[in-house]
Amino acid sequence: MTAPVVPDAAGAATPALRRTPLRWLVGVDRLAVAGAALLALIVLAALLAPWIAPHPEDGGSATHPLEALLPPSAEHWFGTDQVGRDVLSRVLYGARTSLLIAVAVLAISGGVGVVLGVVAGYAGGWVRDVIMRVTDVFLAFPALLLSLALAVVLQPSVTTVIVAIAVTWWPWYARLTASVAASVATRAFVDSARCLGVPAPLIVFRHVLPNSLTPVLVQLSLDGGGVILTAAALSYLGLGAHEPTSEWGLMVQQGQSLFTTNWWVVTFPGLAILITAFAFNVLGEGLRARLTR
Amino acid sequence: GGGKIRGGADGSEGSTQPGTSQNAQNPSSAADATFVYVPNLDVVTDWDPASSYSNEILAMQNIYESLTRYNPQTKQAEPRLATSWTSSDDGKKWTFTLRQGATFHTGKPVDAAAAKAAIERTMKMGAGAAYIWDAVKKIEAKDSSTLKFTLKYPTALDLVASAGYASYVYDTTAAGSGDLKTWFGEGHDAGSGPYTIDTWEKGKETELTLKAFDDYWGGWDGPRYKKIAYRVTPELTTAWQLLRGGEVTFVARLNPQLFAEAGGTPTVQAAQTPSFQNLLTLFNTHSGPLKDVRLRQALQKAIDYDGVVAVLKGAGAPAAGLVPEGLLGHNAGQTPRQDLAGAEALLKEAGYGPGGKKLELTLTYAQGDSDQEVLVTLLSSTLDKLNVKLSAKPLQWTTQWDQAKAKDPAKRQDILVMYWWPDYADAFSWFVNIFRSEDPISFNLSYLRDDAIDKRINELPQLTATDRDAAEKAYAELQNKIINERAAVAVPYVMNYQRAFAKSVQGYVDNPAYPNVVFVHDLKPGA
Amino acid sequence: MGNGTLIRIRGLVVRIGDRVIASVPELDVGSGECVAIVGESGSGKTTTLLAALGLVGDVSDLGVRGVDISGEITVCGVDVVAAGPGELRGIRGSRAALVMQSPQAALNPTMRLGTLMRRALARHGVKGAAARSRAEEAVKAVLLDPEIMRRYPHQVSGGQAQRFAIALALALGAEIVLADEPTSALDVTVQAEVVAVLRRLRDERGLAVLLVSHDLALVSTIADRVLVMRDGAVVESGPAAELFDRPRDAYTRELVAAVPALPSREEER
Amino acid sequence: MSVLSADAVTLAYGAAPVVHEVSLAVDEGGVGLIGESGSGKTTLARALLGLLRPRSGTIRYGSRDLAALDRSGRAEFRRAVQPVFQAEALDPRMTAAASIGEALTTHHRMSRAGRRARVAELLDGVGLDPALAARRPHQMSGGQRQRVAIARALAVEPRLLVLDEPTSALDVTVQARILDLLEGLAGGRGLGYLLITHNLGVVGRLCRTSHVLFAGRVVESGPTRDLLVHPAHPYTLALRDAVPRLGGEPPRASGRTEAAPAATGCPFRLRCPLAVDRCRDEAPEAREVTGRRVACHRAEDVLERALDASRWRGGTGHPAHHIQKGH
Amino acid sequence: MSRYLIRRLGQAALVVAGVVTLTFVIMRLVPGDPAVAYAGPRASPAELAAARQRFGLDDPLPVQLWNYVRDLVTGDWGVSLHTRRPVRDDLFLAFPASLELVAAALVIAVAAGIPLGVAAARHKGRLPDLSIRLSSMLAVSVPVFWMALALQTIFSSGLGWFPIAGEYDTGLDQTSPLRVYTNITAVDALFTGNWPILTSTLHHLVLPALVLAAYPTGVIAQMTRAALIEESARDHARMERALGFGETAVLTRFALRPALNPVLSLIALVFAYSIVNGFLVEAVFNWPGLGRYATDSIRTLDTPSIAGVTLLVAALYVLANLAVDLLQGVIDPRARAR
Ligand SMILES: Nc1ncnc2c1ncn2[C@@H]1O[C@H](COP(=O)(O)OP(=O)(O)OP(=O)(O)O)[C@@H](O)[C@H]1O
Ligand SMILES: Nc1ncnc2c1ncn2[C@@H]1O[C@H](COP(=O)(O)OP(=O)(O)OP(=O)(O)O)[C@@H](O)[C@H]1O
Ligand SMILES: [Mg+2]
Ligand SMILES: [Mg+2]
Repeated sequence: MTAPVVPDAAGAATPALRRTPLRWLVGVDRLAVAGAALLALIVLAALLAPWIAPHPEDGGSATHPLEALLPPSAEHWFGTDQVGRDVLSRVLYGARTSLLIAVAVLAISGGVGVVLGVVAGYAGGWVRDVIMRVTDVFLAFPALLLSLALAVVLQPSVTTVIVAIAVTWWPWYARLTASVAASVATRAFVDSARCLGVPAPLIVFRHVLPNSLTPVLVQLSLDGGGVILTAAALSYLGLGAHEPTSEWGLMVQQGQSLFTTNWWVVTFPGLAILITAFAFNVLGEGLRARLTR
Repeated sequence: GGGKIRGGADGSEGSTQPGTSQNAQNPSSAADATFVYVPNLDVVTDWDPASSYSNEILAMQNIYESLTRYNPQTKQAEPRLATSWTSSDDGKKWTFTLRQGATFHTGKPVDAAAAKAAIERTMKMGAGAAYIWDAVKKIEAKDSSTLKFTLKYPTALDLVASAGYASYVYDTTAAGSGDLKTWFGEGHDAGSGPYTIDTWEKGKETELTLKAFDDYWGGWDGPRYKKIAYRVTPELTTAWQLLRGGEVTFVARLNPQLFAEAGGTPTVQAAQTPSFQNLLTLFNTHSGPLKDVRLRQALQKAIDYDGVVAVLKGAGAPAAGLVPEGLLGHNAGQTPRQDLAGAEALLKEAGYGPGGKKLELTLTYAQGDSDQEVLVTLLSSTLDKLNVKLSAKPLQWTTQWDQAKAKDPAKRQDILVMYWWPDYADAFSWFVNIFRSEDPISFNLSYLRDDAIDKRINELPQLTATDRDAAEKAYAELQNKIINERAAVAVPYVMNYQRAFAKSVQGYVDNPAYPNVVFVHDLKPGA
Repeated sequence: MGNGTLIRIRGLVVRIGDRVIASVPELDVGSGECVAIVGESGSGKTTTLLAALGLVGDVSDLGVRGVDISGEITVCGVDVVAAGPGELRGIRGSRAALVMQSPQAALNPTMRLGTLMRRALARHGVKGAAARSRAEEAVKAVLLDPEIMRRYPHQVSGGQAQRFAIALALALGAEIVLADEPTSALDVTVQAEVVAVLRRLRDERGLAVLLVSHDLALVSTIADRVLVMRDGAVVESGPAAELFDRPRDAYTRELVAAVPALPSREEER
Repeated sequence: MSVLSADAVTLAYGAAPVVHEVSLAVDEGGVGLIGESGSGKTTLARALLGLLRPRSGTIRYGSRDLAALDRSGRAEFRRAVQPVFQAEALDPRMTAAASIGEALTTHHRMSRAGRRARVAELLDGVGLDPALAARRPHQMSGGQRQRVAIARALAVEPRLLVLDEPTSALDVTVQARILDLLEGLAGGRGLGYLLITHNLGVVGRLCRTSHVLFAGRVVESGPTRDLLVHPAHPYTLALRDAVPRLGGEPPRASGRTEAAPAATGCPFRLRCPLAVDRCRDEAPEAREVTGRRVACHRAEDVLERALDASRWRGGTGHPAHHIQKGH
Repeated sequence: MSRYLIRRLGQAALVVAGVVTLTFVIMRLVPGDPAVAYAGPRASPAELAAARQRFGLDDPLPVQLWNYVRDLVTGDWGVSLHTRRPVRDDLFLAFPASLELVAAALVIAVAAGIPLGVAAARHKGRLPDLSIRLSSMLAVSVPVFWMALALQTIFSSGLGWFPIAGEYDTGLDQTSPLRVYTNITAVDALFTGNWPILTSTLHHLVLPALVLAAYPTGVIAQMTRAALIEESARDHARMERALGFGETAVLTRFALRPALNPVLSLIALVFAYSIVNGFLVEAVFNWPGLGRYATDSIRTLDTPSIAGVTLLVAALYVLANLAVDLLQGVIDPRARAR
């Protein structure tokens, strides 16, 4: 990212702050660091799930009907679920699904949105009008509802979740990119490239795109949490991941009627969703504070 | 002016002004005399007793009456609007004697002519479960209390007349010159049962309330519930919390854990009853890998019957054959067991199993049904160990069904999981619908085609109507053929109803022939 | 400190972190005086000016932390460095007023000019009819139609906005205006008008002006004394006429030389 | 024949035209375009660069209509005419070398080494240390950035530069150096340039002829010196009088400077001290007055006043000395 | 202004048209034949054909689309397959309760979010700011269905402070029947002076509204803070400080209003989002709103109802945005000038 010529003033603390132990938490980019660290931890847990999960087979298709719904214990830190699987192991494996969904959705919708957006923003005129009206339509569609409808059409699976959310998500990036790109397109260096005779596609991807990306990146990291929540909501409504996939939303859905009797089944995956979404949000907020100056 | 009173039965203004409303005479006791029933789905979609074929049975059975009612203890129909009946030896002529003194809510007496008119209207409309009357050729009202049926082929008409749907006797003249269906649709009723519609407001939490019909032939002596309210609550946990909090009287469905909690709660009673609904795992006998009977048998053996029942913790009971207990044809002692060694041997024989080819199977089941999900989860876990890859897809029923009926057999699933329950208390329903050859396919989703089986199935009605012992034997033989020889199906469990209700409710008996129905007039509100 | 001295700076050093961004050994502005600070971009002109109002390092400075101010700043008798926020607010506006570079951006976009004026007057204890007449008088003094107070910032031109900012200072009774490049966003013809207003107010009412500008020619026409800054330090200071005629510092010389000259008839001859 | 010329060009963004029927031509040597903010200078420049299509009128490259150029003609035009903008002419994400390199490779293939050498050469040509090649814009000073932008424009060896306020964002001392550079380049290479500015001193120094734009119309054009010494249009006069002079009198305020251009008659009349009824009723046509074209009914009177005023004013123009070259 | 309004309305109409088309396409893509679903499992071929006829399924697609649009315009939103009633009537019954819940949630969100954002901006970089930021990020991250269950278990079942579920005490239907005008219970109760139902409804509203308010409160607080900080770094804020206003005055009396613009657009977005998010809350609290209807429609693949819900929410989104645009004109004179 660009560093201003001016030495970064944010690093230094005011005299009042210098003395407080909170200082390390307060700086804006510390927030980004904290979010990134938390997220890294989650990613690590996801990657290492087969090795750190106490019962790795439970993350897959294993079942132990006779050990169903055991409360948390030394053997099962998070207890066991309806068919006797170790909840901790499934939560760890669930991180894989959730992160996969988040990354895939952000990549697809970000990719599509940014490309369309940058084209709309640079081209302007009717091209922009057409693209923007289409995004308007998709934006007007309630995201969860469109995802629901699509999930119904495509039949439930992790892939469906990814496609369905991506379909509702790209217009945000298209819009954001279009508005940024439109202003980038009026900047002198773009005109200057045009005057050199650089072909339009090259201008778009060499000059406009890289210079429009920062706010999109921020938005992407902020949205990570939203995607995970939406995916969880879809699975919760029975339209997302299904057995035997470990997925947090599905786990909450399956465990929800057990909340009063076997709280651990629903509490831990719920917390996992909360913490992961939180990590994305903290990261995004930190990046926003840092980059949109 | 303007506006509409919420709670007004017909929506017209002023019909239930405070002070003039029926419950105003005794407001203090109104609360304890109201039976609050918690269903998890909307109650009413169709108010027409001829075509009603859905969740409104909960209310309909308290508003309308049929000629007979099924008693699962005796496995026989017993009197309701008809006090007695006889059938000819060939089972093709049935004569019912009607109760004296019963009147419709419209004030008209219930007589043979009215019953004939009602049943004929139902048959003529042919909607919903009207097919149950298919055998009827002719109905005659001999006199005001004698109703005579002539059938095209022998059928146990007393059982048909006890059906939960399409069997109601109602006043076909209720709407006068107006269109009866429309009149029903506005929330009117023309039954003869103990309750009549008080208020109905679609989409509200308390969707429906019924009030006592004062002239009910059964009378209102002693303490009885004078009102019924249906309070729709989809979330089990919420429903349970409402019950525990004393806000409702009866919760139709709980999960095993909540049910266990209900058992330990002093203000609440819990009752568990086997239902007539069992889970079928239908194997594709027609195409795909499961054409090989050995594989189907291997799958039957691979199912962890005990595991499933254990996990269901009472929500399901071990099944014995296709016919649930309480119905003619139930075959005790046929309870299946998991046999992994046997399954492995059969797989090996067919060239699959551990060390052999990988067997890949597709399975569809109902989305959002946690019990089916348990079965599928356990099954795929077991099959994994047997080198069988099960890709299980939860689908909405229509989708699942569409796919199962696909013209192209290659598009059909290998295994289909679904529930079945009869429209009236007769095991025939399983056989005629699911295992008799069909073209095009409707419910024969194992695609079984076997002339011998078809022939035996076709004989069942007459046997049931005339010779119950022979019928019993025929059922046993057929189940053996379908399950053991052809291995078209496995039956992992029969659903149990797990109800919880207020301690004060006295005299509750579950009647699985009328799923989820509470016959409120039969109950007594206690202290 | 003389009675007429409105701003007195001695040994001011402003640091961000370890970097000195402005250091002014000595600066005085007396009433009726116009003192200008010139210098290249980033030389610390704005910083010096804001320091006088205690506005360096406030929230408005995009995330600036660790601003360290040492030295002595006295504005209208208040020790700015030591003063508490309440005391500072007491002099801001009512005694020392600010006029900024970008005319419209310095006015709240959602507020009619009159509303801003009314609130500012109320803030300093002037309300009701008194406020109205003061406002009207001030607006007229800067050659604006009082009708302008009904408009929003985006409905007035740059020169009008700048003059309104000056009118705000007048209405509040400010004795000194601190103007940070008040005309550099304006066209020359408009600039001439704003400058003319400032001059007139100085002549007629003894309004003092601390002017920051990079336009040497402009400064030379109105300033009594000039400070030349470069890289955070004052390289030369003195009476305007002397400084422009005999620049001592090399940088000042370069500055003077760089002023483009218009051809004139004299040359033509 | 002029390298680049506009013939009765009208330009608009929305419905209302921003530039009305402007004609001008740029050859070798400098042409100035002066006007207040919003008068349409940049708009015109963009049209001349082929970035904006005229609503009416034609822009010619040599004798060919810009709008009708074919592919190769367009490429040729792109090489021949290059802009230098006020600010941000460089992609903030590219190093100086990449920016200049882009210009080098857009029209020709070039080896990596050849490109590096040429970049160094070009940087040297604008008085910069070739070590700067690796820097991004934010790591350079404003003057350095502007020099890199000029080097980039020169990379395609154009015949003509369109300079849109190339120095307004710079400090006066830096500005002086850049102007020196441009002057040198123009002289040395026979480059033509159109210089857009609101700084009268700058055109006075660099341009032989100038056009004064008011509200999208050329109100006066002719030799720069004549324009500035004795303007024939009241707007040019106001401009000249408003410029502060080092050590001179304070600039004179003309009053009513905020008035919007008039919609009918002479657009300047609301600000014009000499306006008469005719100015309200009849829009002045451009006409020839003592060696220049002026669109004013009272050009002669203005001329007289201007001569008067400058005599009376007796301003001291400092000759431009002490100016150092390079860095 | 009016030209702008007309253009804006035209745009909105275009968007609605797009939504309708898209809805239609999705409806046609949904597996399962609506005619079969409508006619029932044992329908005869003749009945099926009649149902197909009824739904116009035999017409070519463009004709179907045209008919669909025509029906929509004339107020015929089709017949629900699972309730067998006109979708429009169903929506009219279910939606007001949802609106009540969402409105309550948004009122809470605005009432809490904006002051929190102001407080955070006021103490930027210090402990209050940090805690407000972190808690609003938490609020934004919490899965709503999970929070609903947790709060219900703690505050209703456990502590008994709030009713477990429902919109008001159902017994009140008998003792003080409600005269219905808008179908929004709280509003009707308020205007007919039905205090028992009003207080009961408000009491029932607390928990679900709080749960639903979590997300909007978080985003509004964050956005308010960010916009305020941005606004307070602008030149005009420096000017206001230089006029002698204190930091709090600058934030609340000057910066807040221009900062409210992005917050307003956000509220429009959040409004539509909350309606759908509310479905999950409604399920837990048994709120008789659109949620149950929507989930039932999806469960039963009831295409006309799904389409109805989708169109309704989309239309609301468009309306909310339109309203915000107009409101922005009131708040920000620059927008009015457009
Ligand atoms: N908020 C800030 N954070 C970091 N550095 C700053 C900040 N404000 C000013 N500076 C630095 O302080 C120095 C002096 O800045 P100042 O704004 O006073 O210069 P100036 O003379 O007013 O320049 P200009 O003519 O460009 O307005 C510059 O180097 C600038 O980079
Ligand atoms: N992209 C655009 N869309 C609409 N109007 C524009 C656009 N760019 C400029 N204008 C308008 O066109 C007119 C002329 O603008 P232009 O930028 O050409 O002026 P200029 O003479 O270059 O001014 P400046 O000295 O401020 O750069 C102005 O009124 C401006 O508001
Ligand atoms: Mg400055
Ligand atoms: Mg310009």
